[in-house]
Amino acid sequence: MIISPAFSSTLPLALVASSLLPGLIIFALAEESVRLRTALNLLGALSKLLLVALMLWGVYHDAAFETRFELLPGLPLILRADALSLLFITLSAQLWFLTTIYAVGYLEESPHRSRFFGFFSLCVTATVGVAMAGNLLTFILFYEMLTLSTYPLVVHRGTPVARRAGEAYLLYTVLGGVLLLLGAVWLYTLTGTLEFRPQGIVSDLDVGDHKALIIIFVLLMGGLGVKAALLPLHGWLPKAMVAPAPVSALLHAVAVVKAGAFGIVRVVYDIFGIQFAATLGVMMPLAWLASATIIYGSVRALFQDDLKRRLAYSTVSQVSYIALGVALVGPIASVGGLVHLVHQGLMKITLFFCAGNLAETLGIHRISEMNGVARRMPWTMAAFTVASLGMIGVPPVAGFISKWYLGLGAMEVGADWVLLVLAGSSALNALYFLPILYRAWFLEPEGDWPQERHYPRAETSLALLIPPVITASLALAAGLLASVPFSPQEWAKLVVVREFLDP
Amino acid sequence: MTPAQLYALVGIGLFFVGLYALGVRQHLLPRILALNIMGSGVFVVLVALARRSDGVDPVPHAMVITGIVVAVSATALALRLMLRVAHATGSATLTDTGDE
Amino acid sequence: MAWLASGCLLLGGFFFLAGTLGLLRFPDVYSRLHALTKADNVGLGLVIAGLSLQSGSPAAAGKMTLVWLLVLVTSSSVAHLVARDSLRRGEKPWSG
Amino acid sequence: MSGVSLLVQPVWLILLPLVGSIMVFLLASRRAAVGVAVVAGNLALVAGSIGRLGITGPWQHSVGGWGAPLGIDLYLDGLSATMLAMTALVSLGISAYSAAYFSAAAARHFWPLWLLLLTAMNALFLSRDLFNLYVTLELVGIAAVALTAMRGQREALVAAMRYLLTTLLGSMSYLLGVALLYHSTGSVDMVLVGEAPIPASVAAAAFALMAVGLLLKTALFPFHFWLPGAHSSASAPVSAALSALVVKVGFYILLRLWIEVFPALGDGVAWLLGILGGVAVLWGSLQAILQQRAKMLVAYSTVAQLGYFFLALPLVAAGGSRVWGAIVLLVIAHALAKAAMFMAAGNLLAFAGHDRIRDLDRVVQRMPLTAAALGLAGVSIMGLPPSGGFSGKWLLLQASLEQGNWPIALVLLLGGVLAAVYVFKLLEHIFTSGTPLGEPRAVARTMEWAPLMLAIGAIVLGFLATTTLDFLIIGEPFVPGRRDDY
Amino acid sequence: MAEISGLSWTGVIRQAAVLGGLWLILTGADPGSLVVGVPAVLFAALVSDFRGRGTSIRIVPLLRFLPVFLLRSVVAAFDVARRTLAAGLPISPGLVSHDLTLPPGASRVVFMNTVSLLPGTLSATLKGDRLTVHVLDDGRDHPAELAALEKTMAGIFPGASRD
Amino acid sequence: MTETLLIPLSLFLLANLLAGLWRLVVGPTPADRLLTSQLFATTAVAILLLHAEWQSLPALRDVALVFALLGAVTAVAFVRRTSPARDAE
Amino acid sequence: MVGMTLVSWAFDIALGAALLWLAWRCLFTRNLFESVVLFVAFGLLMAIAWMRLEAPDVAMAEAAIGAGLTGALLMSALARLERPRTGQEEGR
Amino acid sequence: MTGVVRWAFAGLLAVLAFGLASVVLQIPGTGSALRSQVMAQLPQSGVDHAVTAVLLNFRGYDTFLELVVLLLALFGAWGLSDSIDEAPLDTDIDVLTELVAFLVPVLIVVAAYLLWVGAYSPGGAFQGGAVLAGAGVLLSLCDPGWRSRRVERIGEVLLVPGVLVFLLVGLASMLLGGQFLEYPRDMAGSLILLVEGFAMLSIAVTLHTLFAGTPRFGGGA
Repeated sequence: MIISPAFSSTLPLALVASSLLPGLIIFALAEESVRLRTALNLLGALSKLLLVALMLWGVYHDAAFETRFELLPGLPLILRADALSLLFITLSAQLWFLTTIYAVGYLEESPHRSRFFGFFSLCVTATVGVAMAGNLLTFILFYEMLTLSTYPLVVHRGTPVARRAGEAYLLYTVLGGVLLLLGAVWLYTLTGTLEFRPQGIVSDLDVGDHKALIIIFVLLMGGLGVKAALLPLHGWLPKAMVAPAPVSALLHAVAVVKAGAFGIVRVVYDIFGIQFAATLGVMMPLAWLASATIIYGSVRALFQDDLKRRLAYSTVSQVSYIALGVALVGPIASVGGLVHLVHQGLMKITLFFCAGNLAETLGIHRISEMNGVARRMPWTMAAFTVASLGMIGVPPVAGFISKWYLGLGAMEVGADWVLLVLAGSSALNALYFLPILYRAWFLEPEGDWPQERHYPRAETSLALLIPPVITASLALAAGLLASVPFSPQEWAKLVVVREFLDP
Repeated sequence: MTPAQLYALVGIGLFFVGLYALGVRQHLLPRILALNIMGSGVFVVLVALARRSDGVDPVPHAMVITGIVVAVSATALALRLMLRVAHATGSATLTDTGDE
Repeated sequence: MAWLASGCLLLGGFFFLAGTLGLLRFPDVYSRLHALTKADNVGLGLVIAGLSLQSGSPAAAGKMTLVWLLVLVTSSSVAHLVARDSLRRGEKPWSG
Repeated sequence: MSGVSLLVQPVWLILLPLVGSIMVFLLASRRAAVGVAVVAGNLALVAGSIGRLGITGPWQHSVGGWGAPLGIDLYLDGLSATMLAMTALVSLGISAYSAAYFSAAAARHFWPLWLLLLTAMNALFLSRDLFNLYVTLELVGIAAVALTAMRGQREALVAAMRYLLTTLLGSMSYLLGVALLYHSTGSVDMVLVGEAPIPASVAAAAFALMAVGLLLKTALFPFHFWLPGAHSSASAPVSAALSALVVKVGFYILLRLWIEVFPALGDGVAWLLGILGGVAVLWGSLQAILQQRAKMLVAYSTVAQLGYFFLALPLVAAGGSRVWGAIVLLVIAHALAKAAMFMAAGNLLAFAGHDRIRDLDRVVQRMPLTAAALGLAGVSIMGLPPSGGFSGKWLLLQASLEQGNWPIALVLLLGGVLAAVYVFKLLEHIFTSGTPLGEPRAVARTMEWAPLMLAIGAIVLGFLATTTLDFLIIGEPFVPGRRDDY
Repeated sequence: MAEISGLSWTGVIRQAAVLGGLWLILTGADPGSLVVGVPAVLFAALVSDFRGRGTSIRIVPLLRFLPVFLLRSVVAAFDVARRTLAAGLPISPGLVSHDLTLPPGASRVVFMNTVSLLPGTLSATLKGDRLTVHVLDDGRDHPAELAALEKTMAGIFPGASRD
Repeated sequence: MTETLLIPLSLFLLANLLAGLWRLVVGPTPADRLLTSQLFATTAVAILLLHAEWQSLPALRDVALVFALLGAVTAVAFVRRTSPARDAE
Repeated sequence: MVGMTLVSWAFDIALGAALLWLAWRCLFTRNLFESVVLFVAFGLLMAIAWMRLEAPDVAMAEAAIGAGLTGALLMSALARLERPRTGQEEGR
Repeated sequence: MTGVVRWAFAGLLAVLAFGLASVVLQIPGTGSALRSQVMAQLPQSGVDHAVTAVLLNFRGYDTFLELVVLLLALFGAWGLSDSIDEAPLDTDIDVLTELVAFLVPVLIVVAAYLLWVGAYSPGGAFQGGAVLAGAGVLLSLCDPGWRSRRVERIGEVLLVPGVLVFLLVGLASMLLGGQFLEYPRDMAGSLILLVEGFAMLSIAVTLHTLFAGTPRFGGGA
């Protein structure tokens, strides 16, 4: 397939613009112009999906999409689509589309919607930028933009709790940003480039610089670990639960934590090069840290009664699967980690959508209020169930695939202890998800729901119902059809083959 | 030592006397006068050193005349401002910082 | 001629001294005004006369005379104004 | 001399705002319209000069036709053109804002002074004659003081008085330094003075005097004592002009002196100023965090941001024009962002009738454009990408790490964190809801758009960093003595 | 002759003549200076006449008075010098009143200023027509001296007789 | 002969003038202080004229002229601006 | 001639000392009126100093400004300082 | 300021003063700085007096900006205009009014003289302007009413030409092919006189206004 250079260089820009421009226009819209705003949102989301499809096709056939612009002397801004970026972009494009629909329904008649959707679009823009960043500078640029555009979403409600959450979020992300910046600049002074390249850019440095490289690695991981909610840096995530449900969904499933996880993947693969990182001896500590986070998050989740908080700690735990998969330094484990990037997104967004539905329709926020809720909202709880089972790792839902590859990968590299981690984590997952399912399906409702609202056509508004159903189906499909071309698993394999195995 | 150098030293002295007063005095009028005296000190240095072995260099004279005009302009403005400050705060000092 | 000039200058200096002494010694502002207005103006006049004799340039002499005239007019007027001002302020003349 | 080349003479940059000032002074009405037109014309002239600079390289204009050292030379190179462009852009924003801000009675005082301030700054950036710089410094200082005092409130008067005493003291100190240099070298032309042999002790004393004078005007810690009061109590456009432009003037001269006249300055001086700059960054930021009023916060932020320019000085010896370029980039970014911030804060004040930060949560969100301006300007102040502030800090960070200069790197980073704290102390009030206290007053549209455009400018500068840096080195302003080639 | 208001050509010319003389003294009668001098002198004369201060003077009595004045000034100075240098400070000051016969205007002022320059007297204040004179030695016959001087003045200023 | 007198005389006048400072400092009334400044002006005129002759700088006579003219301005400002308009009693 | 030089030196030294003393006294006296008059006197002596430095132009400027106008300006300001009136507030 | 701090400050300043004094004594007294160049170019400058040549020609740009400083101080003072409290006019001010009436024409003539003499010896626009301003100050002092509306308006207009004529002359010299303020050699003398004349008027009016204030202007349009 031949793609003209002009086209190949404008496509990344178009991809960014497809959410940036609607976002900027939405800021300027009056609060009342609901239709125009929704139309713009959907138009942007759809056109992004279309562009992504185009790009997927192109990248699959080895086309290169790249835009460069000289930002600082010798340091260009690079937007480039490779297989790994597309894995992330595809996920976010789809989920943006669904979340938009969901948010339109969720935020009906609440104040400041123009502002909300504007930042929402910026947030997606930043995510796309993070995904397509062709060097660390570009990555940082969009990474910080992500911070800035999600902060307003976190504090959107404007309550004191929300503002405290926002402060915590900022504190963590700004400090993370500083670490990242320091690491990046230091790295640049050593290498003279920050471009993401297969096998990395540091392997031919002097041995004398290796100590510095280790510190840089720690700095970068510190910066990225904040958003990826790695163990000591996860504190902001549960607090950020005060945000509206679509935001939580976006934060936890797509944008923020994934940007961190994605960044870890990028740094390990394309800055250090995975083999070199292993020889530096930095991968095992990362694996341990990821494992610790997995267990810790699960344990904490166990003791939460607030549904969204339980889901939040679950996120802390699950995102570290990605880091773990990368840190194990084997192709199979890598596939597991990468595919979990997508799978966890699909599952977790479903869970948050459902939690939002419960809150919006029945006023339920806590697990102890969920007795018998499945009878009132069967579709919602069905989606919730699929996603929970996926989280636990029950086949054939997508989560199983991830854990399977992780386990295989761990054995391949001889890190058998990881199996224990996986098993323990799965057990804990089961411990904190199954009781919810049990309550919802098998216990009798305890009288009236806290704040029930009725909808004519279904158990809740269609805008709220359809997205979780779709994402649950996708999660199921990703597990069932794992071997079909363009499935997350196959694409992850493509990534690993291109970036990991090819010299 | 030449008379020119003597005057240059006097100029330095004036500069520092003014500086000390500027730092120590509270009332604005002496502070404004202090700046003027510092200015005179600088001008004296400028002109005193213009007396060279082969005659007087006119350029510093021109500079000093310019400087005097600038100084008188600034002084007039400063006095105006001092009056407004005194009327607004009731005292012609800066002890009331207005930083609250 | 030179002797005359020198004499004028010396006498002028003497009057300046007298004016200053008067300023320092006299008991109140009014009598000090006397000292200043009379002695210093005459002192200046004599100095100017001496200088005019000395320089021998009519232009310079004319200009200096002009200066003297101006000083004369202003200082006598100022003397009156200051005296009036002091009286208005209630400054009592010294007596005895 | 052809018509075109007659028009792109640098003197027009002085004459146009001067004539404009006299015009608005004599006019009975339409002062704002004329004023804005003059400032717009100034921008066009700067653009023309930049165009010529790009084609022919740097050039000079010997006023009176005598040439240095007897006469005075005006000189335009990449650095001065950049400063002129910064001034022209920011003052256009401020002018647009002022056109709506001032009542007719206040406009009568504001416009003549403001245009004279512009005249003075243009004259200053064009001059390379040490004594002429003294005159322009006085012009800038007096204009700035008069503008500060113009507001007439008690705090403004007291602050203006303190500012006046400080700036005059600074001028005196500077002039004494000039006197020493003139008598040691027989010239006041920067290049000639730089080339002449100066006894070491005289050079040291002259530099110390001039530097202290300029630092007083630039408000480097601990000479910043006058700044917060003056910058916070002046009316909004004036605060913007003071913080964005006027304080830069002293730094610009210091920079020129550093390069042209005292190229042999030891590391000690650089470190001394660097340490002061570092303390300024930290101290100013902490003070900003502690402030209860928005304008005070922004003013202390200026104290902090000024510190960066000096913080980087220990790097210039090894880093050369790259580090200078980064500093100038920060100067421009700060000018754009801080002007936007002060005008935005002025909008808050005008809208709410107060600028107490804790009561602002019912205000900011009513003015989305102002909030956006605050936010975008904040991005640059915090040094987040993409923005001029980020580009500058990146380059400085790079230079400090290359030279293994960790203390500077750490202050750079810590300053960014502290900046984030105080910026968000303001910004978080955008995201709350509630009804305003008291009766809010609507703010004119231009007063919202002007700061927003400047803030956007600060962001866009991040994308133009390379272009700016390339432009900046036309005529090699950062290489001592190079200006004689032209 | 002296006009209170309005422009009188004779007044202007007279003023211009005096100021022109001043100009010539200042410049040393450089003919090149007239470019500036003529307009300046005319302007100054106009300004002064606009303000209604033209006064005519008789030259002869003036010339006759001048040496007397100079001499008595010197006497006055000697008088002061004597008193300041004497050990006991021989002064006995006091205030003396004198009713003026000269009309308000230049003549009266010249008189008062002259009083201040002559021995032992200083015109201190004026209320209506009553001049208070401060004297250094209240033993002398000041009223007579003052009256005599006033008469001389009236001779010099022809417009200043009071009838 | 007269030549040699000029500079000692000006020194003498300067000393005279400085002696007058005593009155300026002790006052007691503002008028006394102002008087001293008038003494200064007159003496300074004399010194200037002496130096004009001695240093052969005729321009100093113009300076003296300016002194003589503008010395009055301060005094007039004093009586008009700081004094009471009417009698105190 | 040596005597002449000595006298000349004496003049310069006396003048310099007087200038410094006047400046000191002017700035540190508690009596504002005294300050002002001392400043005028300082201006007068400065003019003489300019004369000694062979700078008649500067002397003339100093005479006109330092001794004349500044004195009037200061007197006027001092008078108003002691008779305060509220100034009009304007602008914003 | 407490005693200790005061003494410390004084001590510090003393040390600095001694340091600076020793530096000043080291400046070589030889060499002629710019004197020789000024003297060499003096015949081209249009005037015979070196200081005036420097002020109005060689460094005329400084003087131009100095006029701007004056204008600026005036604008600034206007922004601060305060109600002026004149001492009420008393009835018997004969001596004062006569003194002023005597001095004003003399001051005008002397100012003009200083302007003219500036070309040959010390003097010039600034000194003349200051003397002329002295006349204005005297008038304001003895007769606050002299500044009628018309006089005020004239004064306002006269503030400007000092800068403006300077500027126009500078521009004209540019149009004639020179640099800004590069007077044609044969016209330099007359142009300088022209510039100085207007500068003197503006300086005088400005200084006087700075002294007297402008009550009307402060009130707004």
